[in-house]
Amino acid sequence: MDLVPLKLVTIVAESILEKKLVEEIKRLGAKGYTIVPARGEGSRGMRSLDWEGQNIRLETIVPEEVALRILARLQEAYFPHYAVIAYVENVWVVRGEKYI
Amino acid sequence: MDLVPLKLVTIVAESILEKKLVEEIKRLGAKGYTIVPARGEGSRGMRSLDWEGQNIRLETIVPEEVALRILARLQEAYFPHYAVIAYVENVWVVRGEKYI
Amino acid sequence: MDLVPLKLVTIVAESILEKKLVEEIKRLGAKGYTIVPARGEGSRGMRSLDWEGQNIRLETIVPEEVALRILARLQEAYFPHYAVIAYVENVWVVRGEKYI
Amino acid sequence: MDALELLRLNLLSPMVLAFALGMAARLLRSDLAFPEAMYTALSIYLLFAIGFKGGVELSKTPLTIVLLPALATLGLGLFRPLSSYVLARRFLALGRVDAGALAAHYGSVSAVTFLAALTFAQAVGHRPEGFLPTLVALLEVPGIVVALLLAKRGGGNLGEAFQEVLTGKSVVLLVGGLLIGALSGEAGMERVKPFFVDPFYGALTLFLMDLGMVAASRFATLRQVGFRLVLYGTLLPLFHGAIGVYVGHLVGFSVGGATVLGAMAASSSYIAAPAAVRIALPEANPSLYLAASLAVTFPFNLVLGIPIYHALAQWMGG
Amino acid sequence: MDALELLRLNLLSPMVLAFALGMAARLLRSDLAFPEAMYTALSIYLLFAIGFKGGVELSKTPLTIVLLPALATLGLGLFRPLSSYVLARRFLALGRVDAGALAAHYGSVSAVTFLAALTFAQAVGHRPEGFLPTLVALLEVPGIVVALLLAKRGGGNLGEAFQEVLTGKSVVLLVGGLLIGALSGEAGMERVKPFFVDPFYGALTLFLMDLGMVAASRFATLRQVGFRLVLYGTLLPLFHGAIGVYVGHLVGFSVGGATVLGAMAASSSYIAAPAAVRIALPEANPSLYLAASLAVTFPFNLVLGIPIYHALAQWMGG
Amino acid sequence: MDALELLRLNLLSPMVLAFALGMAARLLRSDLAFPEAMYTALSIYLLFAIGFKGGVELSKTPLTIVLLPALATLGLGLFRPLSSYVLARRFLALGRVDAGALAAHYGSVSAVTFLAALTFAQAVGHRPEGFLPTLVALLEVPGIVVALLLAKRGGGNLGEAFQEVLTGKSVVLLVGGLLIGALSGEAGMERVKPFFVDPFYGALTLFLMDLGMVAASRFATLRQVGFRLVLYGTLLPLFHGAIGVYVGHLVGFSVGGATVLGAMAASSSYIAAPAAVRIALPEANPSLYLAASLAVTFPFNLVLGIPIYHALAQWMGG
Ligand SMILES: Nc1ncnc2c1ncn2[C@@H]1O[C@H](COP(=O)(O)O)[C@@H](O)[C@H]1O
Ligand SMILES: Nc1ncnc2c1ncn2[C@@H]1O[C@H](COP(=O)(O)O)[C@@H](O)[C@H]1O
Ligand SMILES: Nc1ncnc2c1ncn2[C@@H]1O[C@H](COP(=O)(O)O)[C@@H](O)[C@H]1O
Ligand code: NA
Ligand code: NA
Ligand code: NA
Repeated sequence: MDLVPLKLVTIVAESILEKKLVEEIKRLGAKGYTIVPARGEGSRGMRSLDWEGQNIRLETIVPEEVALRILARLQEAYFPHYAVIAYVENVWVVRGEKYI
Repeated sequence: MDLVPLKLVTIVAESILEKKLVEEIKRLGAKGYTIVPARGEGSRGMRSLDWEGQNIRLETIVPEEVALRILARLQEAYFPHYAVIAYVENVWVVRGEKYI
Repeated sequence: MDLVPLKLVTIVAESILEKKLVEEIKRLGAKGYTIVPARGEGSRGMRSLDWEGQNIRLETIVPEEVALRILARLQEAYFPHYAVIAYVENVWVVRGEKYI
Repeated sequence: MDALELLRLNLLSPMVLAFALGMAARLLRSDLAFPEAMYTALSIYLLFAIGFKGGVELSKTPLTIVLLPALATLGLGLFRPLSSYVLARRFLALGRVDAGALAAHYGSVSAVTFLAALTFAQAVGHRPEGFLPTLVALLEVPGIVVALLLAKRGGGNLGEAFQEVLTGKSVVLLVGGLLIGALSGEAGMERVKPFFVDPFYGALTLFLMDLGMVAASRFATLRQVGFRLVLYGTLLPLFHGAIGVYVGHLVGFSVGGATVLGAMAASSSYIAAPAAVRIALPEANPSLYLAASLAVTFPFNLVLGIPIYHALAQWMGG
Repeated sequence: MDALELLRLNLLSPMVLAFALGMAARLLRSDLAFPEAMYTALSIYLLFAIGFKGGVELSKTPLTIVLLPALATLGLGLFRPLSSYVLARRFLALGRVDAGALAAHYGSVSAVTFLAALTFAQAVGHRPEGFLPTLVALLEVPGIVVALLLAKRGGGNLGEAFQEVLTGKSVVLLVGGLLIGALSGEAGMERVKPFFVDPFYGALTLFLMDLGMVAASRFATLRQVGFRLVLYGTLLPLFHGAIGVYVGHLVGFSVGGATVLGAMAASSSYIAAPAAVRIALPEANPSLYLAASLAVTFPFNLVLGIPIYHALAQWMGG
Repeated sequence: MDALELLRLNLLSPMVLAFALGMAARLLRSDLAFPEAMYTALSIYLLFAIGFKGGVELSKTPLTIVLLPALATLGLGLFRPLSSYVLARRFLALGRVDAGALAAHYGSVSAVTFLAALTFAQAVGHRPEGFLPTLVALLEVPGIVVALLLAKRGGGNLGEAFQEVLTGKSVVLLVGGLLIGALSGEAGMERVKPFFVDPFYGALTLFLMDLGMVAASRFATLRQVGFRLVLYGTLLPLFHGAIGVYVGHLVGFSVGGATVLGAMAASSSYIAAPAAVRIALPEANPSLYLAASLAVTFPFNLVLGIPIYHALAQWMGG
């Protein structure tokens, strides 16, 4: 079986950012993504199901350099003003060449 | 504390496959699984909340050999025709012996 | 870019425990968490959308010692009576110092 | 109408049939499933609407008329968990915790059984007392509290469970609806009747379809748990139902009212009680109480119990 | 009323306009979106309500009156997938699997098209036969099965797909609703009419708004798939619609009934069929059948088809 | 009716009481919560139904009658963000961005406040002009745009925010509903009245219960933000409300119509504005504008403001 080592970038952010974030990560080289609705709490207080809208949890499997580009872009353009966290981890992907 | 190193297999697939995938992974040795509804985009275009149904994101914690069996089965029987991605990573599980 | 290595603790549990679990992890040092609703099956049978309520999948990014404290507390107070699983993995977090 | 005719009338109501359809769908392994949000929305609507209608009626009823039935209902609320507990200990030979968990369910009340009984009584031509929903609210809480006290004598975080029951959503919606109905009265009712009253039984029909699916998915557990639990889940309601009808008779209810009070007394909770028990008695086995309450007692009351309590009420009252 | 007037009446109905609004919202890239649960809840409500109303009507109709139309509908259910399959092979030059997938869609039926036709016929002043929803249920299943047989001659897990279709939620709700309506009859209807009948067309209006959004998001694929598919998706319904009207005429339907049967025959499924096809024919290209069924045939029938079938019915029947 | 009686009537309406119940539930830490999908479904229903009813009325109103009120409303839409901005800069000493964010909220309109005022006016016995929902749509957009212009003089992606507002779901549903109502007229209304009109106030009652929960969860922030914001959130509506009533009087509205226009002018947005502001002015502090709009101004208008605007309208008009 061909398992390709890649990076999984996870971003938790205000759901209002969904459209923008998807455009950004595609522009930076992501070939796909998966989103689930989420709620949570962080330094900016509870983000519940109420009103301000909830969070989204966005995952994208990408090569390392794309991962770094995405994280850098987030840090620069989103962290200052929006409720966002982002982290990266190592995964091994079936047919991983599709995502490179 | 007993933390057992195991494999976490994550599968993102069309939700119509849920019943089949659950049967497959159990047959191949998984003792449990967790599913969350998801949406996403990949090589086969946007899979939104609309119509064709959404995606599911299925996670199962298994020993390495079960993980490999699951991934092989997916690659053989599901990747050709359905919108599916799958990857594996390392986790440390509390009371991990339950899942072996 | 400053990527800080931290631990990602994931807990899947009956949704009825949400309030309690959030209090516990905060008390033990977590600075934030993200929750998504989930369903699943394990040693205690199917936990579907029906009735008993569903599961939640709670994630929290924490330093290693907090991770260990959380897992120990779960093992002691929750595993005996409730449907719970918990595992930990390594992640690299943007602006990770916020979560320490 | 004779007994068979009444049974037929009950069995062929859209609500009972929808329950059966839900069970059939699950047994046929259909992919039919209600979204979680739809189930929750329906239950919010139903609980609030029951409370609201009861409140409007209450605003038209002199307090003196309500007082005696209310006290009698409280009495039922204290007695029923005790009998449920004792029967669970003796007849099922359960430990203190599991017996307490069962008692919390059979000490509380099922709003849907109440509604089914009300519909039945009205369809037969009775006019049950309008303030009955007030009694549902009164019967919901004390039974759970008494049962938890029985189970936890001497230990545990009872306060938390108590607070959990009192601020639980079913109590908040029922009691809140009652208050809103009582305060806004007929003038308020006029505005919201086409939403909370007219479509009510249709919404209930859909809800019962979902309940049927849930009940059917409990049948499997039932086989493991055994035949004695089935007996417990049918004899206890008959016993409580008879007492309820009798109490209704004593406090001067009409035949319709006594039927409904009987069904309430015979019913077992499956919203408030499970949530409270899961928090307060985590060691109790959920399969036990969910299967008994949902897969035995609820369908039994829906199909056979209600006509029986009606027959009893007619026999005592007529 | 003349033809133009009728077309205007159809185009300016809230339902057709809501469909257009949904399309406009998507084309304007609005953030308007129905939650998944709301879409599912609406479809559960609509399917069950159609079945239920049909069942109540059925309980008032002698079996002998229903028998001939039912047989004729079954005949349509066997013929339509064949013609769809042949046309897909010849005119679109598709392989066996893709042709089978299309045939499953055009062999089954769209409940919403049925409803739109019913509304149209009633608005024009006709009184279509009350048991027509029974025929929807009869037309839903066989077409899919025949089409899958055509595609899989000789291989595959057809049984699974068959079971998938029969226990699929649209069949369970339609047939279940029919049975419940037939068993509980007028007495049952009286209780739930304010929920399942009166608000029905409003709920349908919202549902069509959502359908409009879904259809618009299929337009993009349409361009890739090509013009021949658009022809297929309009000519085939015209052909099937004419046959349906004619069959309706033969079995003695009123002008309204023949119009509705024509629209049913002209419609293509987008609930039951896609689910069954995705499981049974995973190699088939979903873009093809979803675009044809949802972005071509459905709006075509909604806007132009129904008035045309009505004109045909009037011409034959008047 | 005297002022106290009117206040009582308003306070004891099911809608205001449901809002209070929602707040109580949150303050008691009840587990009551509406699913996200239910909240969204209710808001889709309410916005579309308002627009639709307004559109049907519009189809019966000569354009000349609507023209003057429409222009006056546009005037309000341009004035209100300016006064809100200036007051936020001077009285609250806020920076340009935060002041602009507040101005976008107090420059737009709250559909629910509009509805509450309409209900109140009707309950008191007035017959407010039927085309008022048209004015809601006119008041919704310009205020937000002006406010964003004020905040961003010289920089930023204003176009994106503008497009965000115009294609935002509340505008699409309101304006879309208006168009559909205007095009399908009374004939269309007849079919969907039991869904979009009759149950409307009941649905609104449930929605307000949810709003009460959301507002209560904003109280905590309120304490941090301070007393001046509470003053801002009550005095500004009084000022805008008085102007709105006066403008209504000038354009020849009935007492009921002037009351409702006053309430509209006094209201602040909490659907369209927050979404637009979060995108266009991410540096603005959401706690500030959400607390002011939702936890101060909305309840103030609901409970005290509307009867006050009514008294004003009566005083001017009577
Ligand atoms: N330590 C954490 N672990 C997991 N999720 C977090 C953590 N901190 C914040 N989050 C998520 O990120 C969102 C925004 O966080 P913040 O910007 O810190 O308010 C929160 O609503 C949570 O969903
Ligand atoms: N690179 C990726 N990262 C995360 N999720 C992905 C990625 N590519 C595809 N997916 C998910 O897998 C589903 C099927 O992908 P595909 O088969 O490529 O269309 C998509 O709808 C996404 O939810
Ligand atoms: N091996 C597994 N992999 C992923 N999730 C699991 C696994 N086992 C259990 N779970 C999840 O944990 C919940 C409780 O498990 P249990 O206590 O074993 O019944 C289940 O409902 C699943 O959601
Ligand atoms: Na209950
Ligand atoms: Na279909
Ligand atoms: Na708004």
